[in-house]
Amino acid sequence: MFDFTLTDKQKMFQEMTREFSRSMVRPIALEADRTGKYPDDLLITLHQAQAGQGRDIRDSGVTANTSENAPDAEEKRKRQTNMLLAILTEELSWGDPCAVLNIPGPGLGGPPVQFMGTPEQRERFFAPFKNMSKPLFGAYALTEPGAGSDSKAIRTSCRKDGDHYIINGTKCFITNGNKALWNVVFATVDPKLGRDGFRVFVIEKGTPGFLEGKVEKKMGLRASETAELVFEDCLVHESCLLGGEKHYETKEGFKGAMKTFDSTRPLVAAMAVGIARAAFEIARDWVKENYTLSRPIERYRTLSDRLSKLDREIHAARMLTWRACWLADEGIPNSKEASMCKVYAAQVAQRATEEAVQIMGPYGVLKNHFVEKLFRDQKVYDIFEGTGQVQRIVISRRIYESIGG
Amino acid sequence: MFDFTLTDKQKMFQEMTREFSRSMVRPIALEADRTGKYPDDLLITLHQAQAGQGRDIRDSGVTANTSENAPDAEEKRKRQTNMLLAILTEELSWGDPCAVLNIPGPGLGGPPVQFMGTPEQRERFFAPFKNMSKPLFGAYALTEPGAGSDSKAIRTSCRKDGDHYIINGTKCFITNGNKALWNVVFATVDPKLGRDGFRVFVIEKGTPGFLEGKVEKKMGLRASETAELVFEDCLVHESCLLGGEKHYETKEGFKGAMKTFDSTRPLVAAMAVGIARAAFEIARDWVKENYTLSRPIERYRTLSDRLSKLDREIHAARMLTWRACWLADEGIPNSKEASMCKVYAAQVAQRATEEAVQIMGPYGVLKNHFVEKLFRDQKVYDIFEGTGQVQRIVISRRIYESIGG
Amino acid sequence: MPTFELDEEIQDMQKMLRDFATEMIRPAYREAEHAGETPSELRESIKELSVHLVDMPEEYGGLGKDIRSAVVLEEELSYGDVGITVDVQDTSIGANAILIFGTDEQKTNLLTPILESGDGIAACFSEKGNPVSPEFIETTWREKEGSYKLMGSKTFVVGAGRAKNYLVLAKKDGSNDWQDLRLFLIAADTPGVVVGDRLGTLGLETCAVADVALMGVKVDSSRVLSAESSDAFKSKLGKVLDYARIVTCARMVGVMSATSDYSAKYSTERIAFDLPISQHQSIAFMVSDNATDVDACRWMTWQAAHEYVRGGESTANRALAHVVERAQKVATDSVQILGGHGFIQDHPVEKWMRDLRALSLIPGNDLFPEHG
Amino acid sequence: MPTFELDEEIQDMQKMLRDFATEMIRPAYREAEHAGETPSELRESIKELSVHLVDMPEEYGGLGKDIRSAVVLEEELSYGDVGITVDVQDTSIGANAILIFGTDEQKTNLLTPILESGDGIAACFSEKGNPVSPEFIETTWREKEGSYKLMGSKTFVVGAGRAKNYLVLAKKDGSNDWQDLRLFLIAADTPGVVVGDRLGTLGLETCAVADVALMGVKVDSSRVLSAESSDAFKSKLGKVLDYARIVTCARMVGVMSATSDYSAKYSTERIAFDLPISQHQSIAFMVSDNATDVDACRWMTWQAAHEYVRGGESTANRALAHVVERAQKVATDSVQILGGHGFIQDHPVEKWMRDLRALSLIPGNDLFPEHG
Repeated sequence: MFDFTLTDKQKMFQEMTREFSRSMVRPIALEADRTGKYPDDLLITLHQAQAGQGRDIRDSGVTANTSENAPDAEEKRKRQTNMLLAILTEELSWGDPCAVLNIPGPGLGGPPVQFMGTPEQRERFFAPFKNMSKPLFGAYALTEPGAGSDSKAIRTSCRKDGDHYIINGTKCFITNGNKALWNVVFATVDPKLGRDGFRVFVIEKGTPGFLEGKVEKKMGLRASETAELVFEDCLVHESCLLGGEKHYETKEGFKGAMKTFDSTRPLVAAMAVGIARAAFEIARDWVKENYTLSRPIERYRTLSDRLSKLDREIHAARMLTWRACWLADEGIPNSKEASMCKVYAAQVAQRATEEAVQIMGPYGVLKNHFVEKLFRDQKVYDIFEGTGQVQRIVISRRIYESIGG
Repeated sequence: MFDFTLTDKQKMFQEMTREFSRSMVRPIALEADRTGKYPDDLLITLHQAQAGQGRDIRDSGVTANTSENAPDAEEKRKRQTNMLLAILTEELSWGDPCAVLNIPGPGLGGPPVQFMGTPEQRERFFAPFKNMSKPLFGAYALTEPGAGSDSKAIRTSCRKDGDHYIINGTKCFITNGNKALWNVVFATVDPKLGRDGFRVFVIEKGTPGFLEGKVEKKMGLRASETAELVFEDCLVHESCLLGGEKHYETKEGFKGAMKTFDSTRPLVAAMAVGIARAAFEIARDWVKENYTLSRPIERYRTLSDRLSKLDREIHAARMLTWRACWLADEGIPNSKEASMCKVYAAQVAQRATEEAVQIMGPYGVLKNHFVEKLFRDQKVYDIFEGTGQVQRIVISRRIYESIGG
Repeated sequence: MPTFELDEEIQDMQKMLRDFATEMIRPAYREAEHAGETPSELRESIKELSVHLVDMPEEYGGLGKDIRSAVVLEEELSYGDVGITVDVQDTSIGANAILIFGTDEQKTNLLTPILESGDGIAACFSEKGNPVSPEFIETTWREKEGSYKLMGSKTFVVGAGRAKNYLVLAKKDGSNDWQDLRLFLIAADTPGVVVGDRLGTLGLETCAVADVALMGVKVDSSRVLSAESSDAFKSKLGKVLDYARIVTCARMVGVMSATSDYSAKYSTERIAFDLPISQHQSIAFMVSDNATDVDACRWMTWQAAHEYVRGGESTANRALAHVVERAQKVATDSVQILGGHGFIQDHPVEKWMRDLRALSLIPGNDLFPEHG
Repeated sequence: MPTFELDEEIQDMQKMLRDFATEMIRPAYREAEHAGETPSELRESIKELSVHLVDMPEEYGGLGKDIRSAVVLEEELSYGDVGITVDVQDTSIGANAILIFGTDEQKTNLLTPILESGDGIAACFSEKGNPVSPEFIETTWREKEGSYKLMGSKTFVVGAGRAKNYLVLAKKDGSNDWQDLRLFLIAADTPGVVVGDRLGTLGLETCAVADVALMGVKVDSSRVLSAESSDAFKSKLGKVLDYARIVTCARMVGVMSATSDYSAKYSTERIAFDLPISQHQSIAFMVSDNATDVDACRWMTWQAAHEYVRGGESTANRALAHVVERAQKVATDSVQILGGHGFIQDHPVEKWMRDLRALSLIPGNDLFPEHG
């Protein structure tokens, strides 16, 4: 019967991550926000801590999906990969959402390599991430200046020339795109073909014609790199076409890559839950400290009601997230639920940070308070990996499909 | 310079209506809701009170627009027709929104007759409303089962046969449609023509083939008749085609009729403001009476904050309404602002009644409390005379027109 | 290990109940509302489904599951109609109170026959919508030679005049001590039990709601429930109220789900501006948000049921506050999706909007859930 | 008679300012933000527009209008950029306080030169974001031989280190009596005025914000503002704070209007799913709701200005609370309309979202507007 008790092991990982987040991440977050840089040693520690916690996490996460001997379905179910990742992501994001985005590894680029790559490609592209001694990244480059939510509208072109492809176009809003060892880049043989024209390449840093674009100055998440990538007659060897040419002769090729989002949306939701919880806790403590002593006590009740409302919403967002993760772990299609938790948690993060800032008044808008940063960080959660609008399109489509409408 | 002080005369009308609403309307509202009937004598009193307050109101309102010697623009501006009507409508609706819908006269049918009718038609159809000794009504029948917000989709047909038209079709959700002396009925010569195919008739009660349809059982506004009208080979003399056939040779015919909505939307908004204010005041008084004595005082602050929020929103809705009315009185196009106040005030009425019911707890859902009725009455304000969705379409179109988008 | 899985048995019952709710309950909702009661045949059929027994111990005639099964099944019944559900599922809150407070003897003597007969127990806890706490209770008891006498009045009693039993919370005359609180299980026909005029309500009109006066009602000590200490009484009463709240949550989720599904379906059928309105984003997004809210509310309810069983910190209030708030939104948006048709009684959505608000009548379920 | 009409003269100024805001202020917003101050040339040009003089009496060098004109014009400046507006329009709140509290002599001697020079006055009323009320003020004064000595510290002073004057609220050492409150107009270079480190802020980064310590600052009695009674002080200070709130409302409306217009325009240019996103209802409806909120907030502001002039019951708090709340919504929805582009600094909407929240720094403008 339904039950939401964590196993001892899950609980232990949660507490370890919470402690790591509290003692290692949160203390450097404001500085990282200011400089735009995350300390290498912290990232390696984070990487090692993760590794140290054993195969359970590493083999179960986004990282895990990339390992060749991926656990079978029953094994995955038992391990509750997605559930555990959601729990850990929330904890880490509580310390600083940028920490999550800065976890070394193939990142969002991992799943397409795993799902679409040949064994040789998997080996080649994943190899550098084994036993990292400094933080290394992969990245996922789909979005373009003229194609955000509407990803089928990409214009980055590829054409075959001998044993190479020539790539031209611009990608934007690519997390870690500039510093990544390689980017998984989506290009099209003909924009008129929509997704059927897509080709997916792994393009390594330093490939001729792959130019570093600007790094965006953002409202928030300033310690996470968001880059523009420019391809000018970029010459990519055919061995970098994911899955090889054959892969694109059927329509399944692209779908594989898009599966990435179904598994990452709940983790984005978990990040948003972490942000919301962080904001809530800061505001709660602030109210406790300020309203029982020096300020009009009569407001305490109002503020505590407002805090209760946030608390409720945070729990609701977390339950939606867990639900989507549980479905994934069970191998049940969860595209609707993944969108539900993403759209909901993003809104909760928004309300929680708004309320926290407002509750703290002038203190909430000072740069030496962590809520100030959270307020700036949160808004993009309703935007990236599919805006709230796109999520609602997905959800309503699934609903209408199910009632034949 | 801008100024929101009522003139002495406006203030006097406001106070008189408020007193009437308080002493005559509110006390019978629950009974009227229960029986579905409004006392004739009250309506006549209302009619006479309005008449007794002199030409200023009568000649300035919807009624006034139907008089042949309508005041000229400068005169109308001075009289602030729409502003005054909004003020009075809010007051009356505070007592019971159904009272507003039951004001005897041509109602929403008036403006099309006024704007499109020939002098002879105006005389013929308005005559019965002069010196009423019992409540008489006109009505406006556009909506159909398959054509609500999308009014161009009406299917009620008309075809010429000699000096008569034969009408077939069904209208629904017609306020006072069943008891009206006549209905202004929209029909089409050909659905494919959209609005260009529209013909507008005044069809009198008792016309052969004009059958009384069912009277709807509604969630709220139960003391206001909402009727279905059925036309089965209904034989209407050509003298009942508003404006005569010539009128429809240009495309202006229909536009005239649609102007009705621009002038009525702010009044619908004013009704919603009246509902919201009524709910707010009841909840406010209830909190005052219950929270300083017998119940936990600590909640008083929370509740008073929630009440303040409602108060703010009610004022915002009223200012939007006044703005739309002021524009109308000044002869400045106000289609955007009319939609703005309608969509906004309806939402405020919804929130205010929800909050009032919730604040009063179990008491709020008892039928012997007026808020229970208000809660049922309010929802349709975001629906009739154009749903909130349709209003937003109007508003955004106007905005995009103004920026050339 | 966190799981959203249902026991197979409950899953089967859930499916069966969904069919029953759709085919048997839903068609009767308007008639029941207008009549002000559930048609007696339907009442019988629902009782036979034994949903009220599911979380009662087998030794007293129950099916031996816990509240987690109850919430799943109550949701399904309410998917059909919540007015009928509340009217017919009238034993659970009271039976659970007996289970929590009763001695073994009381459970055997009082609970068993009630579960067997399916007789209703109208809960009479709060007064005037106030928190359930001694300082707000004016109904008092006096003991005299082993029997008790009750004086006072309970407001907004759901099932008043219809249930065979009342479960009345009263305090000892003159004492505001929690330990002096008692629950009295009173047969409806006991002299001195006076049911007031039925109260008209915004929704839940299928249920009988009235005030119940207790004019010197005599109760035998065997029918009096107490606890060993103030803390014990408080915490047990908390459990009783939590149970009521969680079940109410489940019922509200059932209605939310019904109204969300109904309006989604309607949007695929209704044409405006040459398209099914489901093709307009403003409508499709309401449909999407409704479904999301229904899910979130269901998991919050499940989570509260889980904590109830686990005996962890209660999250029933949190769930209830959330569900009450979101239910309002889902209900009104469903009406909005139907437009003018949402406002008339040809469709159920207007009723669901009223029912959801009226559920605040349920004991421990007023606007201040944290106050019980 | 209710009217939304503007005097012709103000209407002309409004139009002129809209052009100025669009052509001169808007292009400088990001540079000013990064520099942390308004470019000095632009500052001069704005001062020359004399917006800060519009509602000051002619006898002291003003234009003789009232706050109704001020709100119209402040909105226009803020439509360009509110960081620059707050930075440059730094006399109004203080000047208005002198007008309200000052004797005729003080007005002539203190107000006239400030209006002539355009020197800023940084308002130092509240402390630690607390309500402006004697029990929450820790800055104290002592009188000695006709001169005053100030001790204490003011937090979050906007214009700290930049304004030529500070207007400091202090209470008499040891007294919580309203009548013993005084306002002190202190030249920035007076010994003992110590400006703390500049504070980083979420928005309004063009403005200098810091704490200001008053370490035994000596003030001549001619620069001390007082009132004849507690009630008088309270009501005059209320007027001063109301003025600040209403002007802040107008500025916020300017930003709301800017962000609403910007995102509406963007939506006509951005293509997604083969259509300008303005053709998607979800976007068009946000555009519509934004515009409606801007209007409602503007009229609430106007209404408060009207009551301020009329001397009726103050509605400044009501307006401010409403504007603060709606501004947040309009700002975030504008960012949402721009999607990823809304999150980066190539567009101004992310700044406007931050600025609107940071406006809570303005005196009398924290989250509890009713507390001043």
